[in-house]
Order: sequence, then structure tokens, then C-alpha cells
Amino acid sequence: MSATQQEFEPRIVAFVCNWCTYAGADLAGTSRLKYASNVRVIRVPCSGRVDPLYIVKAFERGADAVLVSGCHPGDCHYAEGNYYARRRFTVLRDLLLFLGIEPQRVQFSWVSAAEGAKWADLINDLTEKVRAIGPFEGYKELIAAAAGPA
Amino acid sequence: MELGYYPGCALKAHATALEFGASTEASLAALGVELKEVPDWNCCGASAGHMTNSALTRALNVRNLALAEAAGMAEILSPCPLCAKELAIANLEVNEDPALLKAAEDACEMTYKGTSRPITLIEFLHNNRDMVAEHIKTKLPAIKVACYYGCLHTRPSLAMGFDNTEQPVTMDELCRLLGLETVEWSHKTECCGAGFTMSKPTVVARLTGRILSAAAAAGAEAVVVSCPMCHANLDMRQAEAAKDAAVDLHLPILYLSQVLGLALDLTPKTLSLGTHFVDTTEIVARLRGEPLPVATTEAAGADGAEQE
Amino acid sequence: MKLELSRAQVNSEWKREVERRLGREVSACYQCGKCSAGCPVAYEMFHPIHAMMRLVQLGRKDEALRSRSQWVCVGCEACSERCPKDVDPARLMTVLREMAQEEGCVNADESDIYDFHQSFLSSLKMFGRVYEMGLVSHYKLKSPIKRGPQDMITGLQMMRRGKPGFLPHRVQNVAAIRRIYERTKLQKPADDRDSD
Amino acid sequence: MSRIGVFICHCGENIGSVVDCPRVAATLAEHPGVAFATDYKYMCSDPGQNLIKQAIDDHKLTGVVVSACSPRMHEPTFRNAVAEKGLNPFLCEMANIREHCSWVHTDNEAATIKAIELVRLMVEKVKSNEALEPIHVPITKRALVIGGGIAGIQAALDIANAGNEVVIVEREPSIGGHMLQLSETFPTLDCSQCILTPKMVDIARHPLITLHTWSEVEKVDGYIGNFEVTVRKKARSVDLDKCTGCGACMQKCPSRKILSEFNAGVTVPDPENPKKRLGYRTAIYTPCPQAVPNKPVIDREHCLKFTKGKCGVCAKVCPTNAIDYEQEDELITEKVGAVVVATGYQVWSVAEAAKDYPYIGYGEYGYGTHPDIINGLQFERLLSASGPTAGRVVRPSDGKVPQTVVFLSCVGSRDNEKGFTYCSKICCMYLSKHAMLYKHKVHEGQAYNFYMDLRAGGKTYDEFSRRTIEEDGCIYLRGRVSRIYPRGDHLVVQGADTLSNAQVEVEADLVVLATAIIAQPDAEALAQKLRVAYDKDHFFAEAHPKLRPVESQTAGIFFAGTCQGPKDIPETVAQASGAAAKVSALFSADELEREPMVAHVHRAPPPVYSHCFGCFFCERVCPYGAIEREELRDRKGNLIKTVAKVNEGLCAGCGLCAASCRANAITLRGFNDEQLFAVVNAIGEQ
Repeated sequence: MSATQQEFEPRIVAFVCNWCTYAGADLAGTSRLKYASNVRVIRVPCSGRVDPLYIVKAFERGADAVLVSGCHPGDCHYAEGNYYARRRFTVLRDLLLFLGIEPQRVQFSWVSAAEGAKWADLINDLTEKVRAIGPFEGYKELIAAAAGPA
Repeated sequence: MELGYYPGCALKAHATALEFGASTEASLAALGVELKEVPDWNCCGASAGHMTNSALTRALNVRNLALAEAAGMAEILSPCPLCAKELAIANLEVNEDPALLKAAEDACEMTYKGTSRPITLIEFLHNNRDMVAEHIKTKLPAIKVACYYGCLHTRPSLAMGFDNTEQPVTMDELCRLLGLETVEWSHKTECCGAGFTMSKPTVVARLTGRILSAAAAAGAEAVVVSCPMCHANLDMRQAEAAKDAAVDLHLPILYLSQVLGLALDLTPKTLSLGTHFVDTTEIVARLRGEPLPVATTEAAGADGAEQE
Repeated sequence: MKLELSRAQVNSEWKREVERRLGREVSACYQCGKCSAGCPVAYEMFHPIHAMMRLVQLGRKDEALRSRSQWVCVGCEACSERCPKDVDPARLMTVLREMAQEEGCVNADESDIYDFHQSFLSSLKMFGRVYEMGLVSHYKLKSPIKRGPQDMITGLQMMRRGKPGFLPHRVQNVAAIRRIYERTKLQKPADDRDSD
Repeated sequence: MSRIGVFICHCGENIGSVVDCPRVAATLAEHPGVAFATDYKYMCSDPGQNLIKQAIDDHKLTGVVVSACSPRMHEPTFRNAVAEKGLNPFLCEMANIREHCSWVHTDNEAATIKAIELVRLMVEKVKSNEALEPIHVPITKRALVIGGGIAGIQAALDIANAGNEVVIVEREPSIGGHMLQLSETFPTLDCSQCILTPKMVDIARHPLITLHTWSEVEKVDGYIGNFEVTVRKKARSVDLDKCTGCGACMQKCPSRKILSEFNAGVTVPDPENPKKRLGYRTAIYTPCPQAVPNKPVIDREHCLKFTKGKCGVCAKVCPTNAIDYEQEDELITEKVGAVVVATGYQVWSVAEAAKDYPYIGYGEYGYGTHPDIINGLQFERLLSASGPTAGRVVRPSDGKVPQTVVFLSCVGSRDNEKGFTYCSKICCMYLSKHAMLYKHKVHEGQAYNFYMDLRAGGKTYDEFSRRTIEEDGCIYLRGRVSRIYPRGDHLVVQGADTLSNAQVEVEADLVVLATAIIAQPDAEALAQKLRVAYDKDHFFAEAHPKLRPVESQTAGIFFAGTCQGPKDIPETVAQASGAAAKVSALFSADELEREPMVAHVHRAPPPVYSHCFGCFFCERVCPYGAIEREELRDRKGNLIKTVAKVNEGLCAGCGLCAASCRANAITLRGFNDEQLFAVVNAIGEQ
């Protein structure tokens, strides 16, 4: 098991808001910070745009973890979007449990446009964390099924 | 009330600061505070330890803290701020860093949970100033004194965590509470040369010279201290200091515990006010509101003349 | 003075060791000199504190360890208290003092200070508490001609006042104290001067 | 069947050296729905763009994915490019394989695979992109300028001179700001008031400028082109129409011992009458004789009429009955199309306690309690002809002329422990000016300046500070000061000169602290009202540190001057003009084109009409009140149901509504469910 854990490269899907976290990730780039290549970023206008179903879908499609990241409280480009996002995900936790997805596979965080370093650390930490938890096997057969023409 | 007590070497009878020890114990007794000495305490290492081997110092002090903890003492009165500082720093370090705690525990063969805390005389009296106020028997006359804290009462602020680091006021407040008048002056927390009394007297003379002339310039008729080092340097080295600073100095150096004692009607003898280098007979007489005696003194550098 | 810098030196293992013991990166220091400005004994130093910090930044082990500065330091903590970058210069002094002893390069010009510390500690080691009479004699006997006459009068006057005491106070469990000494000895090269 | 074109950019070495671009192109060429895929060294260059245009023709592309740098960088570039070929710009998307890939990864294989997947995600998105038309909204050609300092004044004049209306809101009784308090200005030493007051008068006289002094912005609604601003006009207790500014009231006002904000709180003994001190103001006051408007306000905190209920002298002496004690605050609303924020700065105080911002203060400098330890602004007042001494340099304590003056740089600036990490930028220069002016006024005097680094970057700045040293003999000492304490009637300054490795002690008569330039204490609150970002020190954050220095992240809101960070006057004026130019450009069109990324509620022909069943949860979550109610009726006009409708003008496109709609009836254009699910689906493919 531990052997496979060594090779295991988690697939992490990140829904990030256009104004803070996406810009923060850009800053990490322009500052040439280095971090794990396991994350796939999906840009949305605001973390508040993220429908819980996207997250479930991501797991269904083989993600091992999902990250949702927006602006800091009070800094939301749309005033309060990130608050709604936050509330939504406190509710989502129960749903995840019900669906057999460990809640720690879903992380919510705040990264501002100025926090390139924080973004890099966030991705590294999350990657390590998920490596420790191991791959998400739950929906393997679903994935197999979906492997056909989707 | 009961209070853990770490006298430290300097205050133990027959040591340089015997006045400090005697007067502290006497006046606290008069305040109804029962001092419980930390069983079998050892020296804190003082400057020597601090200056040469921090691991040793840490272990020595953790031993004391552990002994106090075992004896159920949450607060340990350590009148000497040098001891207090060493205890406080050790406490801070081992509470922050488990590795350091482990090393110290192994070295002194004791375990320490980190529950006891050193407290200086100033801090203790200031925390209990209402109690002090109640016990005052005779308010002292409004004689101008300069409160000298020295470097260690407020530094390092992280460890001592008491009063304002740059502009301390607690000792002044206590002295005013006793009836004295305190002068605003510049050298409250300047260093006196501390541990260099023997090994680098020239430095001590230079630093104390500055401090004493500042106090004199501010119009102080005496300096109140709460530290054996400060006392040794300001009192014993006053002659050299005056020479170095090229000023005529004759400032009695009194311990806070001594002026407190006087306000509690304790006798100069109990407060061992007779063993200072700079003669104290006149200032003591004035403090007790007695007729001035004929200036009698054998102390070096002391020429009786009180006022400049 | 000319410093020939090398890559090896400015990134030396020694510099990292200093930083480890200091618990801070010395590059944080921007040499504002506020430490030296407030140092009560700066006038006694060839390298004031900020300069000592500078030597470490440049990895100048020898100059730093052999300097007098760390021994002249009174440990009043004013520098660290006011340091705008919290690089704790006072702590640096402690680190350099310990390293100097380990490496056996305590500056001989300040032997008075060093010997006094050592006499103090040996008295402590012997009794668990400091026996001032013993301490003073121990210190003076280390170089009787120079130190003997010092403070003769003061000494006499002290005795008249019953201080310092003639009889040592001792800790019951002196053995424990001795073992503390053994366990916290600075590991030092053979050529180092002994601590007692 | 969509025909997507994929274009992989090497960005020179930036991407090419880490990501195997040809391989990415080759792999994507095989991807279903991709009609053409290629790579090129610089896609953003002309040949690169032509490559894309050519491909659109040759391969009849229905969508384009450019995989290069961040869309925040070049999305507009490529969208315009495809638009030129008649392809709807919103059918072009970017995959970020530079900032998010090649620059942050070292393992070429992993980076290449990531790049392939990132591009694939965008391809899947573009497949379901829909052609969108930009939204057109009207523009109110009227600008609001918050703050009447030099930044606000410059911005207002530029905008007004371009022919558009301007509303200025200034919280003090007069415009002018800090610049009005300054004596001479570096590096040319022209008198600050002489160059500023004419501009202030222009403001007052300009037909297109409305001025609200003693007023503050209460609330900001709306969006670019269509803001609605609520302004609180604080009770002035003086009727501006009746008041002629004769000043009789100030002459007679009995409360004369109020520290003057204009004099930065500095007072000095009156040479005629040692018992009196100069520099105070009265309770009814104008900051200074050059005030605009030159009509007083009553400071109700100190006015006896309001504190004790008696007095009323000003009302008695006023020849035009302009005094009105009954006056109350008044809320007015102004419709504007753009906002320029020019709220300026404050100087930090080394005093011990402060609620508004966190700092410890400088105990070693006596917490600034000593009368002869003053800050830079106070020294300006002592130098200024309009100051309490009419320009004579004297000590606040005893009015004597200081023979030795010590200047300290970086008090609170560049001090992680007690102040702020940043450099206040102007101190080096103004201290060098102070030393020079002092020397010009006190020839026999000696100035010392403790500094850490002498920062004199700027046209003729270095020459200026050298003059202070070489011609006016100011002694510069490189080091911080550890302590200042009184000795006799002098101040002992204990510092260091790290250049000579020495401790230095100067016995000074006067000490001037260059305390940090800090953001206004209420900057955070204003930022919330305006929905603009601010940095850790509460200075407002520009949209891009290099390429969009005067714009905020919020469209239609611009910054000018020190509210965005410490600056000197030339920089402030330049930025103000820049902001004004942005506003004028915005106002040059009658309509505003906005990206059509807005929400949309489902509509369909009868019998469906709409999936929306009218729970109006969207209405609750929308931060912009963009959700309206629409009654759907059949042909006969019978009400079928009331459903949600989006006001595209107000909608900012956050998508909160879409994410919270229970019926999936509302969606966000450009980021609709279909697109995002397509992207998430693509995650699976390896």
C-alpha cells in the first residue's frame, strides 16, 4: 500500500475566483515560485459561482480532491460572494458524507491577489495531504462507465 | 497571605545586599505576607551564567522553578531582578521549546510543568498596592527621590512582561503612595554596569556617574532602587563615579523595601540602613521626621553635605 | 581593513549555525545601528554590536569570535528591546560568547571579565550558591599582582559592614548542581582554556 | 460539430523551455472537435495573430483556444484578433500555461502533461461557448472626486477642463489638504501656497465644478457610468449663501485655545506676551485666510453655545445673520459616472495609545510628549509664512531660536517592530529641505540628519540633497537613534553613525521626527463603501501595479495621490491627471460597452414560459439588486406567473444567483452550467 502511495499523484481540481485567487496564482507564476503540478485550475468569476454539483461531478470524474478558493472576507470583488460560498460548503459537508466522500477531500480557502506564496504553499500542502489520504476510489466504476463516450 | 520566596545569593544574610534581604523580609512581614523560601534553591547563575553558558543557566533555573512548582508556589518573589530575569527567561524558553525543557529537565533531574512564575518586589507591591496603602503607618515626608529601575526590571519585556519598558512608572507610583515625591528623570532604565562591579570597575564608574549626575540634576535627594547590582554600583562605587563624571555627588541609595519599611514604622536597624557606603543617617532622620543629627560618617567619599 | 569575501565564506556553515542558535536570519538586519546607538558600553568596543552583526552577515568567523565586544557586553538588553527588525543582537552576543569558548578563542584582553565569570561559576559549582568571599579570592588569586590591590579599601569597608560573609551558604544537594555542570558543559576543542 | 483551433504559444523561452509545445499541439490535434492545432514562438506578436486569423479562414474555425499566458494579460488581444475575422470574440478562450504551468514547475514531463490537460479543459469549454454581444449602458458624464487636496484639485480641474461636470467632496472646512500646510516644496523651493492657492480659486470659480466642503461620502450605489452617491453635508452652522467671509465672528469668538488642525497642533510662545501662545484657532473658524470657500464652520465640540448653551457672540456680530445654530446634517445624492478617490494620508504619531491603527509608539523618544520633539508637518508650520511664527524657526517650549536641530528619518517607517514595514518615500527629501530652509533662516545654526538610506530618486532630487550637505553643511549621520532624553533645557539625541562605527551623541535644541506617512484611519471603511481593494497597510490597491496604476479593480473608480501609497507632489499631480484622463476617456463615449458576462433567466415559448417558479432566492443573494420581477401573461393577458428578470445594467456577473437557483432557471453567460460541467467532465480524461 505504502509503495503505491509513493507513486500516487493526486488529481486536484481547483475552482478559483477570477479576482483574487486566480490573480494570486498568476503572481506565484510571475514570482517564479515552484509548487506541485497536481492542480488543475478552473476559473470562475467568484467562488460564489461554484455550484456544489460541480464538486460532486469532479469527484465522479476522478478527482482526488477539490479546492475552492476566493477572496478574503470583506475583499470579495462582488462584496459578499465568498460568504455565500462559505455557507454553502458548510452545508455541503453533510452531503459529501452521505455520498461517501471524505470531507477533508474538499478544501476551502482564501488567497488574495497579493498572496502568490500562500497559493504555492496551499497547493503543496494540499497535495501532501491528499497523498496521505490516498486516492479516491469511491466512484471508480462510475468513472469506468463514463469512460465510454461521455 | 503566603508567598513563594527566592532570595537569591546576594540577599542571603552576610552577602553584599544583606540590606535588601533584611528590609524585604521585615517589611513584607509587616504587611502580613508570609515568605516561604523555595526549598534548597540554588544560584540563578547571574551574569556569569548568562554570559558564558545558556544551557547551564537554563538548567540551574529550571531546577529552582521545578522546586518551587513541587512546593506549590505559583508566584515566586524574587526581589533581585537579575535572578527574576534569569528565572523568567528560562521559564519563557522552556515553555516555548519542548526540546529545551527536556534538556534542562534531564540536566537537573527534575520535571517541570511550567506553572510557577517569578515576580519582582516592585511588581508584587504594585499588584498589591491597596494592601500596601492600608498598612502605611506614617506617610513619609515629600522628599524628592529618583526611582531607578535599572535595565532588568523591564527588559527583556517579553520575559518580564511588566510596566512600560521605556518609561516605567510603577516604582514611582509606589514611592508616591508612601508619601515621597518622585522626580521625572532620564536614566530610569539605563544600565549601571551590573556584573562588572569587580571585573570592569572603570565601566561601572562611567555608567553610574552618568546615572547619578542625571538624578542629581533632576533634583533628587536620594535614589530608590530595587536591585542588589544597582545598589552595589550606585552606593559602593559612588566615589569613583563622582570622580569619573567630574561632579560632586552625595546621593544616599535606598532600597524600595527600606523606604517601605520606614513607612511601616520599622526601625532603621531592622531595615539595616546603617550599612550603606553613602551615609544615610541624615536622609533617614528626615524620612522619619526626626531632628537632624550632627552629620557623623566614616564612609569613603561621604562628606556629610547632603544638598548641592 | 580589507575583507576578501568568497562564496564559501558568505554562505558558510558557521553562519548558518549562528542563525540556528540565534533563531533568526542575520540577513534581516539592515544595519541601522540602533543597537550600537543605545549600547551603554559601545564606547568600549572596536566592533559595536551592529558591526558584529555585519561580520556574521559576511561570514567572518574569526574576527567575530575573537572580538572583545561580546565580552564587554553588559547584557542590558537595550539593543534587542529597540531593534526594529527583531534580530535580537543581545542574543547574538551570547551565541558568540559560547562559540568563542567552544572554539577556544576568548579574547585575552578581557580576561578580567572572563575570569570573574569563571570564578563565579566555580564558586557556584562548589556550593550551589555563590560564596562572595570565596569568589573574590578565587578571582584575585588568578592574577594576584594585578588584582590583589584592587578595591582593598572597599573590601575592608565591606567587611566592616559584615559583607560579604565569611561562611559559604550551600545547597544540600550540591551533587545535583555538579551533575548539572557536567551535563551542560560546552563541548570544546582541546586547546580551549578551562572553565575551572 | 464544432471546429476548434488550438494555438500553443512558446512565449519565447518562458513556456517553451519547460513545456514541450509541439507535443501539446500534436496531442490536441487528435482531440475530438479540434480542427487545427499548432504552436508558435510568440502568439501575441503580429505574425502570431495573423497565424490565428489565417487558420480561422482556412479551417472554418467555430472556436479558438490560445494557450499562452494569463488571460488577465492577453485575453483582449486575442479576442480582438478573432473578432477581426468575424468570429465572435467570446468564442475565443485562453489556457494559462505560463503563470500556472511553465513558470511554476520544473519537471518538463509533468508540466507538459498539465499543459495538455489545461488546454483540453478550455477546448471543452469553448465547444459550448455561445456568441455574446457586449452590453451597452448609458454614461452619466459627471465625476465625483473624493478629497480636495492637491490630488483631488488636479483631477477635478483636468476633468472639468475637458468639459465634464465634477462634484468634489471634502471633509475639512476648506480644500487644499496637506499641501496647503507646507512651506516651500522640494526640489525647487517654490512656496507651496503660492502655487496651490490659484488652483483652489480656479476650483471655486469653475462653472462645471460643484464643491461640497465639510462633507463626507455616506454611501455609493450603482456601477460604472451610473453611480449614485449619498453625501452627508455636515452641519456647518453657517449659511454659506448669507456669509460674506468678513471674519468678524472669528475676531470675537471667545474660545481661542483650540489646537489648530491646520497648524498640525503646534503652538509657540508669543514674543510680545510670553504668557500667550500662538497657533491656536477659534471655535468658529476657517483653517487659514486662503481657505476655499473662505467661509467659517462652527466646531461644535468646542463652541460654548453647543457645550455650555451660552455665548452666541458670533451670531450677534455677524452683519448678515449667517450664523445658524439650528442647522442639521443634510443628506444629498449625486448621480455620477465615475469616481476619483483622492483621500490622501495622515502622518503617524509616536504617541502611546491609538484606537484607529495598531502601533506601539516610541517610548525611547518619550512618546513625543516633549514639546521640542515635533513631527515633520509641525516643522513645516514653523517654517511656513502662514504658520504661527510667520516663518521664524523657534522652539515650541520657550520660543528660543534653536541653534542645533536634529532630524530623524524612518520614524515608524521601515520599522517592523513598532511601525510599518514600508518606506514613506518623501521623508528623505523633505528632511533635506527642512535642513536647508532651517539653515537659510538660522545662519549660525547646525543641522544633523540621522538616516538609514538617502533615497533621492527623482529629477534633480539627488542634487538637491547634496546641496543640503555640501552648501548648507548639514551633517548626515547614517544610523538610527536609540534614545532622546532631556538634559537641562536641551535634548540629548543618542544615535549611531555606522559609517564611522561610532556611537554619537548630539545635544539638540529641537528634534524633528519624520514620522511615517500612513493611510487615513477610515480608509478601510471607505474601501468597503466603494468596493475597492486595499493593502495590508490600508492603502488602496490599484488594478495592476505597473500597467493600471490609477484604476481600481472596480470599473469606474480611480485613485489619485497618497491614498494609494506614499508619494510626493509631482507624482501625486501626475497620477491625478492620469486618473482624470481615464475619466475623460470614459466620458468620451455616450454609451459604455461592458463584457456580457451577466446572469440570464430562462425564457421559453408557451406553455413553458420559464423554468423560474418565482422563489426569488436570487433576489436575496444578489449583491447588486439586479434581480427584477416580471409578470408573464398569456396572449389574453392573464397572469401566468411572476418570475425573475435580470437588469443587465446592474448585474456585475458574480453568478451567485446561478449557483443558488433551485430550478436551474438562472445562469451566468460565459460561465453557464453547460460550459462548467463540460470543463469538469474533461477532468476525467488522462
